[in-house]
Amino acid sequence: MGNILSPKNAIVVKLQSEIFNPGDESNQFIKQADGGGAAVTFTGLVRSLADNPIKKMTLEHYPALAQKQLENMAQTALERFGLIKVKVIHRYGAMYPNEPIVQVMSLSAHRQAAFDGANFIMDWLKTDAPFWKFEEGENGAEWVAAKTVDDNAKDKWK
Amino acid sequence: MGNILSPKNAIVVKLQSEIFNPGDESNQFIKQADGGGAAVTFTGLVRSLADNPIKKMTLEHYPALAQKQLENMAQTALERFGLIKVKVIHRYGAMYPNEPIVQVMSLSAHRQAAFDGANFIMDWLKTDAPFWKFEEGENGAEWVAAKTVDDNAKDKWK
Amino acid sequence: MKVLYFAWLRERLNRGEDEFDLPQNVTNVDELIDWISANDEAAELAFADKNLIRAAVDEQLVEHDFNIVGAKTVAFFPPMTGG
Amino acid sequence: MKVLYFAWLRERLNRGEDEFDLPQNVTNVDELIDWISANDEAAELAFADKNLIRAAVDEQLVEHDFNIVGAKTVAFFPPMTGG
Repeated sequence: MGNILSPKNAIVVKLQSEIFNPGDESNQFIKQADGGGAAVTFTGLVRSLADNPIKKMTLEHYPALAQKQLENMAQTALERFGLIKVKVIHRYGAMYPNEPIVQVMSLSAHRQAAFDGANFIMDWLKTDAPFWKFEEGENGAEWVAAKTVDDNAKDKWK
Repeated sequence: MGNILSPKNAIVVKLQSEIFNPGDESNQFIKQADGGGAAVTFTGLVRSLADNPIKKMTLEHYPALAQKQLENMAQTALERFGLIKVKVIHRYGAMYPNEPIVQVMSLSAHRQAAFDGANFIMDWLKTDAPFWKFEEGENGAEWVAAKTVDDNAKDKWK
Repeated sequence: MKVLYFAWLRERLNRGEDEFDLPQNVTNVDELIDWISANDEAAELAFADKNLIRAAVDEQLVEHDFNIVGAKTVAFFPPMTGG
Repeated sequence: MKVLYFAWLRERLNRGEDEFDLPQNVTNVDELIDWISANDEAAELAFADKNLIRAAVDEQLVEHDFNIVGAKTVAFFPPMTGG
């Protein structure tokens, strides 16, 4: 799929349980800008709201499918928006409030492509990457329900 | 303008000649997430292309108007997209290839608002913030011409 | 055929996977759900609302009418909530 | 009234600002451009294509028909290229 358009390292997808440093990852990503003038980073954090405090979140995943789906999404974004490179980091396992869960980074010659690339990947990731959130808080523990708004978010890329 | 909706520090606009560290700024920005689960960072870098290598770029600006315009854009984005906070850093003066020029950061409860907020600010900044790029390269020195595509980019927010 | 379960499906079934020899009349995802449910009370409850069941066949997301004849692995899970 | 020039306008005029006492018949941005151009050959060239001239009156971006009577500062500059 599209190997001609995507040189080595144009796409990196990393699944890991360890916490990562969002800023360090961004700096690493833009260090070799390769003529790209526009970088967009999306970082998703574990939320803990006042009316529903969370103590711990556990992300279950289906490793082989998750890797494959994220690579496909990154490749599609790279080609569709003419990006220079894309990196996706997604954690699994136990994490805690304010920790990063996911980071999507895109680099492009033009700003709109960089925005669209990261946005596109996040929209697809929400519904088509096999991760499931389990939250433990003061009000009990539960599997997070999927949102209809996430199903609809993909429609804008049709 | 909208003080009720924007608590102190919800908007920060910083004009500076010194270089900044994009990742450190992002980390600083998301450190106090205040219930926000979605952070978007746009970083604009000095581009130097193979067919038109740049040695140095100088950004002239109109300080008072630049500060005011960027604050207005940030405030408008905050209210329109219901963001938790926004920070804009824009450099002026001399800078060199691959250095950051501008960084726009948005934090929100929801990812689409975070994307839209940063994207909106960048689109307006391109045409309505008083900065002018002067590039010195191997092929000579010149003021960068404005692009029609930048004029049109704002239309999507109407 | 290996069958995997994730998230609350895994919890309700109290296991992460099964190994099945399927009868010849089980040819697609929907029929597999019915066949598993028929043999197992916990599965019958877990799979009761098919709208909440997503499936992957050999690491490809599929609809419930997808053919599974010859597949090595079928995975069942709730709607995804990553990101 | 203080008048500021930026970028290539500043370069072509060879100065960053002027201080003017305007005649009463100069009441908007467009008339100010014409008045400056009439008094100065470099300005006449620099302001020749009005489509390329942006203006701010007292730190507010305005169109060329904007009234400048009583304004403290008018700034002229090319289309912006920040970001």
